Amino acid sequence: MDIYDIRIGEITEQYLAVIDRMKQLDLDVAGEFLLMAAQLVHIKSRLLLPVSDEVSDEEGEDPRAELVRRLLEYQRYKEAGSLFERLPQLDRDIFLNHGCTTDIFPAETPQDVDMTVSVYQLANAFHLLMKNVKTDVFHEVVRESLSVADYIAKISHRMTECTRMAFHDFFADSFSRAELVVTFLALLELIRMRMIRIEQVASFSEIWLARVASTEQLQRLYIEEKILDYD
Amino acid sequence: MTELKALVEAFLFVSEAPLSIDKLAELAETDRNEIKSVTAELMAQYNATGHGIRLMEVAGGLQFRTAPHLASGLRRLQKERPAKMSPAALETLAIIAYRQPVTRAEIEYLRGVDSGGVMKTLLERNLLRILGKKDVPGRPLLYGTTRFFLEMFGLKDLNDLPTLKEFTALDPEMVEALPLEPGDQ
Amino acid sequence: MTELKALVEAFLFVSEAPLSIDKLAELAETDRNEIKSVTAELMAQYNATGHGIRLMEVAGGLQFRTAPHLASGLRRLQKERPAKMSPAALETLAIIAYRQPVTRAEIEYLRGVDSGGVMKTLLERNLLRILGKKDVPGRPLLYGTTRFFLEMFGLKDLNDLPTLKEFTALDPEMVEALPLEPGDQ
Repeated sequence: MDIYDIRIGEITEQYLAVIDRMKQLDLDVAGEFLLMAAQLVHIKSRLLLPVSDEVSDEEGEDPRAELVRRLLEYQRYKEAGSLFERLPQLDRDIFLNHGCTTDIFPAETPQDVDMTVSVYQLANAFHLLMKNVKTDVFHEVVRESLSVADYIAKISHRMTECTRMAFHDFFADSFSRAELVVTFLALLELIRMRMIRIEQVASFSEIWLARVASTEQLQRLYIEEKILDYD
Repeated sequence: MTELKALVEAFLFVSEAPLSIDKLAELAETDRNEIKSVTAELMAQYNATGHGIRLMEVAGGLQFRTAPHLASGLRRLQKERPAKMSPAALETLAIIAYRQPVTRAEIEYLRGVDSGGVMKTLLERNLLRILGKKDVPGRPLLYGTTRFFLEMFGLKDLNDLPTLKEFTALDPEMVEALPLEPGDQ
Repeated sequence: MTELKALVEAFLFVSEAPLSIDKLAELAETDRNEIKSVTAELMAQYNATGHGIRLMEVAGGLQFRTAPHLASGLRRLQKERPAKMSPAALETLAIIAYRQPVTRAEIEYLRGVDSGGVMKTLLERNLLRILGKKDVPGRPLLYGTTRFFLEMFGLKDLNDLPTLKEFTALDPEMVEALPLEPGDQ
């Protein structure tokens, strides 16, 4: 189908048919299709109504324009993708030297300077490690050092590095139940002490923790964690 | 001069990554102009017909690579075929290459489908990198392409990406076929 | 003939191990005599003065190698080589980045192996710093990451590190593999 000439009825029917099949299998996918279908039906309803200047002013841009723009842009990248496919690719069409050797290299050990590692690799290393740590081992570690004071110190430390953090960022996915509870208690304590504040834009949206205290006040908490003595 | 040319040739031959003019000047302990004239000579020499090796400008530097027309013959040396990139992976890579820095939500908005799996594969192949977080609520991760992406496709830099067809340059007849004008043109 | 020479040159360039005349004949799908004459030409060409690379006969076949007289100059490149971070170093750095402040004992508990050597290297590379002492018996040192760590990974602050939740969001299977779900709903 030509994307410049959207035959609304046809697409709508196709999408509705797809939804029929998909919604039994995958709610998320069905949701995406539903959104698209709703957009299309909206477009169609606009087409059926007489065009009046007032209405178009109120409703702003033609919804079709947004869809056309999106589809056209998507098509550009799809073409770029096949363009990439045709470019000579390393290890498929073009090859690098693996053979040339010098006899001197193994003699010296490499010194520091830039290391080739990305944030992704770092995060992945931690993720894999946490995934592989056995839950029982984990509980043991946690029980040893778990105190609200420790977690107040940890959170204070993190809050000195930025002014606002998402609530869920404090809870690593790998936290044990005990760790989750202690982290939560620590957050409550910090709020009670008016060191941080809770913010939320709408019900069920992300909860944000904003720094209220100065960096120095938080640092004191972190350094003098023993004073709190919650154990 | 011949000595410098030999040294630069050897540096380029041995280095795992492309070497920039600046880097070569530093390594050879000479100035950039000398390096420029020597590398120009080497390029002219290797890129003449008859050689199976070319000196190419890639990812901000110079690198020896095999000539593209030998691809099918050279594949016989390969023990295993490299994993072929799926159309989904290429398309996602294209969106990220042209629009970086970009969030996953923006990619999925364009593609209309979940792209987490594809992006993970591209990250693992070192074609993508995390650039930081976008300064909007939720702080989503921002993605961009790596230096290896440039090496993989033999691009000098991001400006060397193939030019995209302009989607604003619509066929006038097609524009007329739209009863309602988009507000932005 | 020129085409065969280019192909043989490229084979020798790409191959990790030296290639024998027999092997080259097999790869180029031609007979030994043709290979012999082509390799003789290549050797004459490369081994002429002025080249930084030589085509040499070594055990088992032919191989490109840098000219011996360039050894001292080439050593400078060796020092510049980007050091690859070992998986052990990466893992240790990851634990410290995400869990700081953290003690050596806590790191070793998670990794299950002695980590003193790795931590020493990371300290020497200015990626780690000592934050203080933990107020528990023995007063063990607490470790965290440095400003240089942020620079190296291009992060504005520690909050820029992807959270595990964002990270695993790329792959639905990964999320399911995690034993405990955080209170994110």
